[in-house]
Amino acid sequence: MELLVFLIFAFLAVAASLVVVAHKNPVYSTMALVVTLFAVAVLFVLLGAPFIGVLQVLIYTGAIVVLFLFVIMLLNIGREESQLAGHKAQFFTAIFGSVLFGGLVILALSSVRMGAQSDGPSLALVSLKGLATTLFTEYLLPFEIIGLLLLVAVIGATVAARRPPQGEGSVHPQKEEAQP
Amino acid sequence: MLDLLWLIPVLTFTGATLNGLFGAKLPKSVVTAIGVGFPGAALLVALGALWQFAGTAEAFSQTYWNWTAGSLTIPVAFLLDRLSAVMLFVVTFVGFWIHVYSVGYMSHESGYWRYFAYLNLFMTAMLLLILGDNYLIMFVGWEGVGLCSYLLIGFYYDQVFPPYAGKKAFIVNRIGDFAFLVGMFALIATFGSLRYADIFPQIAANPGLVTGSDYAFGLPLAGFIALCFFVGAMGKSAQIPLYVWLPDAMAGPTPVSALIHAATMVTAGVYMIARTNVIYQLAPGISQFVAVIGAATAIFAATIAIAQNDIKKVLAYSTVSQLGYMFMAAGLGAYSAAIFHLGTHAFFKALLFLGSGSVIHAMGGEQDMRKMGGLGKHLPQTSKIYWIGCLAIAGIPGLAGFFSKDEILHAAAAEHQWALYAVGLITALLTAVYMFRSHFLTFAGKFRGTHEQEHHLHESPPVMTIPLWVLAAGAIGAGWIGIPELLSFGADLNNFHDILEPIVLQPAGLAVEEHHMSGALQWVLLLLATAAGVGGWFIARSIYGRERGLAADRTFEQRWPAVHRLLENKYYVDEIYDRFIVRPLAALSYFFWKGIDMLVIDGAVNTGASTVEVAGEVGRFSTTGNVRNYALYFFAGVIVLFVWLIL
Amino acid sequence: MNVDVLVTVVKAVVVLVLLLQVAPIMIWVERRGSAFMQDRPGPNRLGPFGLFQGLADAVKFLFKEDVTPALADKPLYLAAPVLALLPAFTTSVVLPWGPNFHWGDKDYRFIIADADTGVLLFLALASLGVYSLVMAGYASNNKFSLLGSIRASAQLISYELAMTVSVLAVVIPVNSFNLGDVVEYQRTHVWNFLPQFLGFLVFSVAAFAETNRLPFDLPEAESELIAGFHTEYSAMRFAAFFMAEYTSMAALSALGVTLYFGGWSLPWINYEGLGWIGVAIGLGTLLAKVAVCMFIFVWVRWTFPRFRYDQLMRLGWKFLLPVAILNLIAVAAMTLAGWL
Amino acid sequence: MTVPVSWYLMLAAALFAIGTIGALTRRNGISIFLSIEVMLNAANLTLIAYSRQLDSHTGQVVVFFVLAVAAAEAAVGLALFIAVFRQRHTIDLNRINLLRW
Repeated sequence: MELLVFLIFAFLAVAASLVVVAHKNPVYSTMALVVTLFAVAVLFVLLGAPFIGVLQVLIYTGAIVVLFLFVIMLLNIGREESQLAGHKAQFFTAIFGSVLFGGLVILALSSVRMGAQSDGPSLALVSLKGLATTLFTEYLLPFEIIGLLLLVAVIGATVAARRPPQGEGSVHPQKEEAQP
Repeated sequence: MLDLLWLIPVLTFTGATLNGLFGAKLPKSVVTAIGVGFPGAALLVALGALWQFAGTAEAFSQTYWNWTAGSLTIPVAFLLDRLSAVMLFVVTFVGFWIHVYSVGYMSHESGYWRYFAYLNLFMTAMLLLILGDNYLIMFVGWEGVGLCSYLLIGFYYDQVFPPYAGKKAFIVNRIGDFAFLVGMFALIATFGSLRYADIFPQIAANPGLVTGSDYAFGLPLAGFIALCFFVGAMGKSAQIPLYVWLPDAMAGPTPVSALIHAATMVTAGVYMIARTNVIYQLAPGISQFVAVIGAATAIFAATIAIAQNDIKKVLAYSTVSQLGYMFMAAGLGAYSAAIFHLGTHAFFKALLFLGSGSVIHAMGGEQDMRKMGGLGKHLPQTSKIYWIGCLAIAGIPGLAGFFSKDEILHAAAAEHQWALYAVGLITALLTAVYMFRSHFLTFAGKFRGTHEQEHHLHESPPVMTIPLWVLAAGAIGAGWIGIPELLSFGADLNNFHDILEPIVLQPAGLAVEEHHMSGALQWVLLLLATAAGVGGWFIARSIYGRERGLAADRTFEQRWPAVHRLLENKYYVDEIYDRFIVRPLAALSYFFWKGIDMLVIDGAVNTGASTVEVAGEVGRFSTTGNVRNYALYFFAGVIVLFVWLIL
Repeated sequence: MNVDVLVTVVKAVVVLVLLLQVAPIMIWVERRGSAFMQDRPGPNRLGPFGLFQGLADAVKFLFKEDVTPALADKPLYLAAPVLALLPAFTTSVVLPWGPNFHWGDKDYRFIIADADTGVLLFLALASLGVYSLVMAGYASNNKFSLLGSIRASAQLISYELAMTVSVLAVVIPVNSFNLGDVVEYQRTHVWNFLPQFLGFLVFSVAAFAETNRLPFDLPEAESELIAGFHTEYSAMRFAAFFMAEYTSMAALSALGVTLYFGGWSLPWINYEGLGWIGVAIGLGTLLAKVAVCMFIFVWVRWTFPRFRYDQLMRLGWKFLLPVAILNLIAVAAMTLAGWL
Repeated sequence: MTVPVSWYLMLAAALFAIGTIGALTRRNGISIFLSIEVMLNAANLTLIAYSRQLDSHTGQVVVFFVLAVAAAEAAVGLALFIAVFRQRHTIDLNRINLLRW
């Protein structure tokens, strides 16, 4: 059963990620990314991390990738892609390197056979309470720092994406100024 | 008051700071009040401390702070013992009166506040030098006085020569300072301390510590240190061969010459050798060397002084000569005599300089004696005072110089160093000759200057004459604390002879040689010394007295032109140094500049730079500006790392 | 065959059958309701009170021509309506539909997927709903559709935040994400809308936005964008969007009822003692509560005008989200104090 | 039939390699971002797999952090793309080469 689910979603993940990488249209890439993320989320559940799996769907697909789509559509990025000198070299080097890298890892992993336990993930691992305890005791400081990071990112994003002040975007301040 | 020892240099330093920072903005009266008031207060504190010290006569030491660097700890501490007490008195007393004198002498100068700031700073440094509890504090003061000397020699920085003379003084002094430093390092390496109280008793108790095997240059440790310190003293105290800066130092204001280049700073070398007496006693060869150098300097400078026409130059060479006397005494082991002469010399040489200053002041800056003459009429007080100074330095009985010089000659005789004695005696004669020559040329005869100068002649104001009279009293009376045994008529009136007894430590195993001379011999020597002084006066009088003026000099010049030229040009020593040291050094520097620095070092740097530049020119094509390429490089690096990790 | 699997299949079939009835019924309710509010008859020809109007509409949709615009992005265009149905139906797997029942020798919960992450899973699946809107709008290759899509993506993300935070506040005193536990908690305590009224307000407002219902129907705003993201759709594909909207309304209503109004439970009734009758009463209770909610959806739609886009964004980010966070903090504090 | 953890790791490696190819070969800024997300996910999968293997929550906690960082990265990165697009009307990275020699 686990093997079947694994094989299905592993195949789905690889296929979808290939589409992400290969498709000329960024919208398709994004949709394929959603599939990849969903498949990987299922694998997370298989590996005894249902909470992370759900979070992956909730945060990644539910928010982050939507943001990508939003920007793609806002900027209306089409298929146009430039062809510049030197791209071929970059292209083949990248493919060669990546395949070499992935191949090396897979080769290295195929020689070791680890984690062939007959039973599934332990109850303690799956338990949400255990994860929460680890997160809020051992990793409390990183957790707080991540919160701070998100705040900074929000501010940074707001500043970066803001129009120059004289644009039409700033209706409200002008309105306030207009009042005597 | 003894507890307030620290206050003495702090007071003068406060004066220097106030004047140095705010003097330019302050009115002249306030600058005067600060510049003279603080040394005056320092003098009062010093007198109080000395009074209390005289009561106990115990060496007094005060530690304020410990400077620690690794295993070496140097206390910032002051020491008041008999040696530094004498120096303290001389420095604060003579120093204060020269400050007072300066108020009058410098009243028309533009850098008035600057002058007093420097002078107070000099006092601070000099006090550090003599009050220091160890060699490092002494060295700080030693360098400080060097700095102030440089600043004050170059006081008239808008003229050409003074800054040059200042540089010369500073650079020549550095040679000596280097040797001094090396000596201190040797001390640290051996004893791990620079405190007098740590080192000297140790050496005195166990002379083998320093007289053992060779330390460097075939010398045992004692010899090495003594040589190093003496080279240091050579620079500071203007001994052959490093005396050349002192005559040039006369470019500074005359009170500076009196204070720094006659009374105090230049005697620091003598003080140091007296301080280090234990080591010198254990290095008899070096001591002998010191004595010989001292004697050679004495007669050498005296011969030059005879042919000088600049009144300050005469006094400068006289100072060099007298310093030679002191070193001769120190080299002979007569440290008390050296310090005695140091003290009396401070008085009468300061007096002479200030007197000459009074003359120069009256002459409107003219220093050439050939343009003077007959000033006795116009400057009666100065003339008298200068006369007293001449008598004192010439060793006329009853005045300070007689007693101290006699001590030195006595010491030479007692050690059976008859050659040195003879040199000393001749020098005494020459001293009397050139001093009285200067007096006759200046004050006697007819005026040889311009009418304008003659019209302008005036006696100095009281602010200048009062210090002169105070110093004159010292020049007369200072000697009476050390009346020779012979003249004491049974009573021991030579209070100075044993003054350094606690300081002069007797190294263990070194036999005390008591040279006792017969009374008759002593009488003969005493008379000889007196005769030298009086004879010098007669010779000078017969040549330059009355209305004769410069006639004799011209005759001498015509008869022995070569000798005259030799003397007038100071044996061409400066030219020799220039030819054999300065110019080769300059040439070597030029070579290092052009050859080593510009060609080799700059070349290496430039080669490196241009290599980098070329590499950058080539390498910049890797920065395509395309982020994706950079990502690829990054990824390639990751792969390399990965392969390296798993293989 | 495993009994557990059989039970799960039965539960799933029951829920699916129920949910499939929502859209036709709601078509009738919406039309008759709006007519009633606007003082006009509405559809009244087919059957009593026009009750069969839904059936007629379904038949009409099935037989209409399915038009695909020539310049549409075909795969996405075709996939979007199907994708719209997916979250609407899958979210219901974590909802409790009734009290526990006894089958064989085991007790079962009336939840299809009795997962620890319950409510989170609901939210996660619901958040996928935005893709169908975006895909539909983008694939139609129509500027109104595209604008609708852009609006939808921004709106759904914004209100999802407020909704999630208000839902988390419910979870705190319950100490579990499982919605069955939420109901059990409300059976022993007071219903959640009383202590968490602020959270309930935020949730209900966000629910309107999440389902693109008036006053938040900016993605389809017919007076501005014709029909927004589904302008180009017709026939059964259009019906799929229709169905997805009503089904997700029902699912969200069920979630709201479960979170704030005791779910399938009523106070003072011992469902466990009543056996299968209890299960039926529970299910009926839940459906009744959901029906009330659905009527409120309709009622609001025909009562309030539409928000402007910037007002929508301001309300979501500057009012609802802070209030939700405030509610979260208050609930956390009360829980710590032991009041909940 | 259970799956050995190393299979998950191999899958992660494959996903990572695919993501890398995309990140290095695509020219559209957004596409590169998407590829990077794939790489991040591969890394996450590895972490979760090791969490399972070591029976420890640490891996999951780290993935939690990675999710947060990815959110921040997306927010800032997309904001930057919008800003760049305003200036140059393209986010084709081949045309954004101000760093060129």
